Amino acid sequence: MRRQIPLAITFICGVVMAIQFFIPHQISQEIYRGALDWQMIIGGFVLVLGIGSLVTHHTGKLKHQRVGWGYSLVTLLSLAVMAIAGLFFGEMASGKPFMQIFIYAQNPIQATMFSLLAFFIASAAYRAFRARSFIATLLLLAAIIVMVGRVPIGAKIWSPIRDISTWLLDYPNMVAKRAIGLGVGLGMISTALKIILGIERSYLGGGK
Amino acid sequence: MHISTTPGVWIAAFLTLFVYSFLYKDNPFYKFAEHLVIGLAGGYYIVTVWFQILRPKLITPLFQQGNLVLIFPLILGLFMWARYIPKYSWISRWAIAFYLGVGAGLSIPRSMQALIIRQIQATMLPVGFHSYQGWMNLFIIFGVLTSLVYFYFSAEHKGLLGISAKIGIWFIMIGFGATFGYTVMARISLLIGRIQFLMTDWLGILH
Amino acid sequence: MSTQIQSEEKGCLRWRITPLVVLIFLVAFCGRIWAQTPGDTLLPSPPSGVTAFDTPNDAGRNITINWELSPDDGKGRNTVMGYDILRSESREGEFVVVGSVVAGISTFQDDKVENHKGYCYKVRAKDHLSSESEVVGPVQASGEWYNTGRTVVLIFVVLFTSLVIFFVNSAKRGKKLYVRPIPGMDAVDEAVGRATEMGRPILYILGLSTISDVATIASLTILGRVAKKVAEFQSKLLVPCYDPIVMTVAQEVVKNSYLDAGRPDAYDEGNIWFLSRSQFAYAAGVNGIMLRERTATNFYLGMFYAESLVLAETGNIAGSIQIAGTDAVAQLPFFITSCDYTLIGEEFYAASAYLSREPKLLGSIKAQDWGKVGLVALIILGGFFASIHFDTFVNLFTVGH
Amino acid sequence: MNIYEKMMSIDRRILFLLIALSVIIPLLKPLLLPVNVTKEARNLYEFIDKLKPGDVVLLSLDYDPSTMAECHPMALGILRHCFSKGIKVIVTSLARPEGLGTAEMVLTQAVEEYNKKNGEDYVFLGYKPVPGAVILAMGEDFRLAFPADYYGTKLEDLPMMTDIKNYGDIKIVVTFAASAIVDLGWVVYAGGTYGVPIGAGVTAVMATDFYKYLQSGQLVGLLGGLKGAAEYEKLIEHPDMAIKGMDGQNVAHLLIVFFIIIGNIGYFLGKKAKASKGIGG
Repeated sequence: MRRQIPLAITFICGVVMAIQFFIPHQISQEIYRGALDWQMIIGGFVLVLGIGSLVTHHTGKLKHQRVGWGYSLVTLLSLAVMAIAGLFFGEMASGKPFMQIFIYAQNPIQATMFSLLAFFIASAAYRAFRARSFIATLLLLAAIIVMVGRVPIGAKIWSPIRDISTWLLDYPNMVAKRAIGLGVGLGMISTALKIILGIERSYLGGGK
Repeated sequence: MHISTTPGVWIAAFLTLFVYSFLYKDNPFYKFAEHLVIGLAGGYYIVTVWFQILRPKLITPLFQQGNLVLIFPLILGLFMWARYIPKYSWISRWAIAFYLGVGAGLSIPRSMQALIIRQIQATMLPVGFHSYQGWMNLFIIFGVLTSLVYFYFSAEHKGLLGISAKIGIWFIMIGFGATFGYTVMARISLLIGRIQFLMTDWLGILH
Repeated sequence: MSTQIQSEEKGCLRWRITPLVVLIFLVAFCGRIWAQTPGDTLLPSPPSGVTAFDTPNDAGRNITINWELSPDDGKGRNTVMGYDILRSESREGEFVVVGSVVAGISTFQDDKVENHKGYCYKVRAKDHLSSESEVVGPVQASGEWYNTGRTVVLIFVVLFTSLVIFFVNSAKRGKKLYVRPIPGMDAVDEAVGRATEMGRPILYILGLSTISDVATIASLTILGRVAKKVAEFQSKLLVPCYDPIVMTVAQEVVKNSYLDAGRPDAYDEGNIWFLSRSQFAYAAGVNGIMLRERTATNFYLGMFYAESLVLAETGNIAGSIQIAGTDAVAQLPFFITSCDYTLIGEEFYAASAYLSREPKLLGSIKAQDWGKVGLVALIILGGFFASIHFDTFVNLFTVGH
Repeated sequence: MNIYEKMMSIDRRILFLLIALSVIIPLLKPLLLPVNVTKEARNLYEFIDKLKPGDVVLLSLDYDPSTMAECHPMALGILRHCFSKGIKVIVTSLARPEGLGTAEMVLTQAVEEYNKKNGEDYVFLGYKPVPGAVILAMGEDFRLAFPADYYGTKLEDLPMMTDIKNYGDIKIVVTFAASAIVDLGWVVYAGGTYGVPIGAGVTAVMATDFYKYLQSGQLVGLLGGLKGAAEYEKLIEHPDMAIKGMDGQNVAHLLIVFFIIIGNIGYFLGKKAKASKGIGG
């Protein structure tokens, strides 16, 4: 009962959704949209589990006065403020508190975290691009050629570099992406089949 | 030089500097910004789920428009909450099984079409020995085949198999190097965007 | 001399012909203009060969109308500016314009029709006057139960499914299946061992996708095996999650692994918690964990986006051993440069089966390999046929909309 | 730790600082590093430069806040070029409703710089859904697609629009976009059906997809990403955000390559030194 029915549900839903792809009929479109909506609704309910876990994690830190409990207070307060501002004070309309907090606090931090990539791509390149082996040299040379080829000054230094970097992007890069994609496709389908056929059942977790 | 007077811009600027302080080392300013954004993102998650999913896709259609089919996802959603009751937490597996089954079922034909059929068709190219494109098509087919051999698991990579797998990894590494180099410009422009915010909107140096 | 005379004669012969030709041309040319100029009451000739049929391979409520261009469109008097498409419930009924197209286009899809109801159509060619084709129909729209354009996908899916079932069953019957050692796998065991020696926690990131993403499920199976080792070595496992459902499943998987390792008491659900559902808030949080908890080993297994390098580079700053595995081709270059070991695409999918050593899971890897052999054969065959310009073979693989 | 090991493990914070400086300095004091102008950018510039004062062009700002970083400098460059030559401009924004805000922002910035008057020097028609239908309708008559402009004034009451009926009365359409509206929308419908010349300013990622339209002549010219905007700023001799940004890109890229080279020199010399010490030792 605790394992057979979930396996049956996975099997039925899996087969139905796989077949749905081949049926253009109206009913099949409705099943497709319905399944996605149901997934979203379940995702909505599971929000409670997620936020619940976040809150218990940080209240735990507060209660035991573990190191850094002050920061947990920051998280809990900002969570409450943002949720209340959004749910009760003018929803997501622009100019309302929720959007103001988003534009002037949440978004700047996220955009700045994203911009850290400019620094990290430099330090990763400096550390990793060492001609230790032949393939490491290939990686290094291709990266340098394309990097220099994309900026105007590169063409000033050595004019054919632009064409070489375009060639590298059009051929070897496309070949690598396509071969890996084929492998991923086979791996993905075989894993999906294992789930639907119940061969892979670790997601059911422990217990009877 | 006219420094901004809107408090919001000052907050945004300080938070930006707090995050950049992480590059020097982990410090209280970064910890504050980190915990703040996790809290705000949590609140944002609650509000967006309510206004974009639960209300328009469940509450209104089910309770106001009487679309009774939606009782099933409602039940499956409640099954997920059963995790809080240890004795019945196994019932949550039903909802997970549904979510999983739909995902796995959807992915099979779509990845077969997009990742496999379209790609092998695009690799069936006319090979010619008297035109640049003819040679390039040969180069593409050769590259895809050798790279595929690199992912062959059923035999040791020795002999002919070993050589073609080695050539395959060459293609893959050149491809990765090219992608890396191509992305640098996009990442640098992210930094330019933030610096321009600090120098124009906040300090008003530029304009 | 004679050649010269001949050329002379030919010359004058040619000389006499040319004015004649010019004359004929002039008469024809004026005739055409003359025919057009006085108050052009001539109607554009109507389009012909009108056909209407239910649009195939769709959910119905759509009828396609084709016709041959009017002889005065693009050629002839070339006056036609466009076409109107008219519809009515019956052949004699009142016709209404449902759509119009510019000159040169000879097809139209009417998507404002009910299923299983008869409709008649006619097409009107128009310049400043207009003339209509004969009526065609009634025709009914309906939804089809099978999309013929996707047959090739069906064949591939059925073939590959039977391959997987065959190899899994033969593995169940105890047939020995050889799978070459994958370097990244023993790196997993070493990394866990290292963490226990140093007495520092292990960080496991399941990727930024939902449970319905197959990469997340493959990562969960690997988590199960890593958690079993962690339980045996009594080290600490941290799993900050991006998606609440993935979090609940991860808790189940890890609890089960501690059970299998015979140490159910050591399982602490607090170590598997929800961090954030937004990409860069999640990255900020994980960065903090890596630096403050001084994790010895970081696993990045699953679906990743641009934040991959933020995590991996911070892990590098913290001095941890890092093992990554993803099918996100765009992020592989960044994992390759900043992690100690990276499972590339299919290696990541093979990892869960490989680590389990369970025969039936190894069977699926064999099926994948046979699939690859098939694809290689198809590409070579396709290349050959394309080279001799026999395109029907390549077109076999075209998939309908 | 000898010199070679030092070269191989420079503290990342120094590298971070240099990357930051390589972006900040050009913004304060543009280095005006050489920007080589591509053929496709020059063609677009020359086409507009040959236009006479009073000619009318249609600029369609089909992007939104997410791709503003790349498209905004391009749109601003061409707006400045048109206004400086007294060319009249009709502006539309057909991608998404959110694009209206960014479109109006860049238009007002250029209008204030050249103090142009609404209705006489420029008209802002705004957004209408279903870009394909709107592009086709404007081929028949602008009023069919936009009876009134964005601010609600009827087209008849705008002096500039009196003798403008459709694409026949405008010299070129330039679209700024990050999506397929460039080829499926403008090139096919406006260019193909009505034969009006089309120019485009697209994000760097998309640029490669549109080269084929340059060869076939369906596109008069093309600007690609921040680099394209910098080229146009150079052509109109008005260095601004794009050129300063490109300076930063140039320096940052060269800095990264420089560090890679140092790391490798340290690696090779270090290996050689260790090898020779091994023999000597």
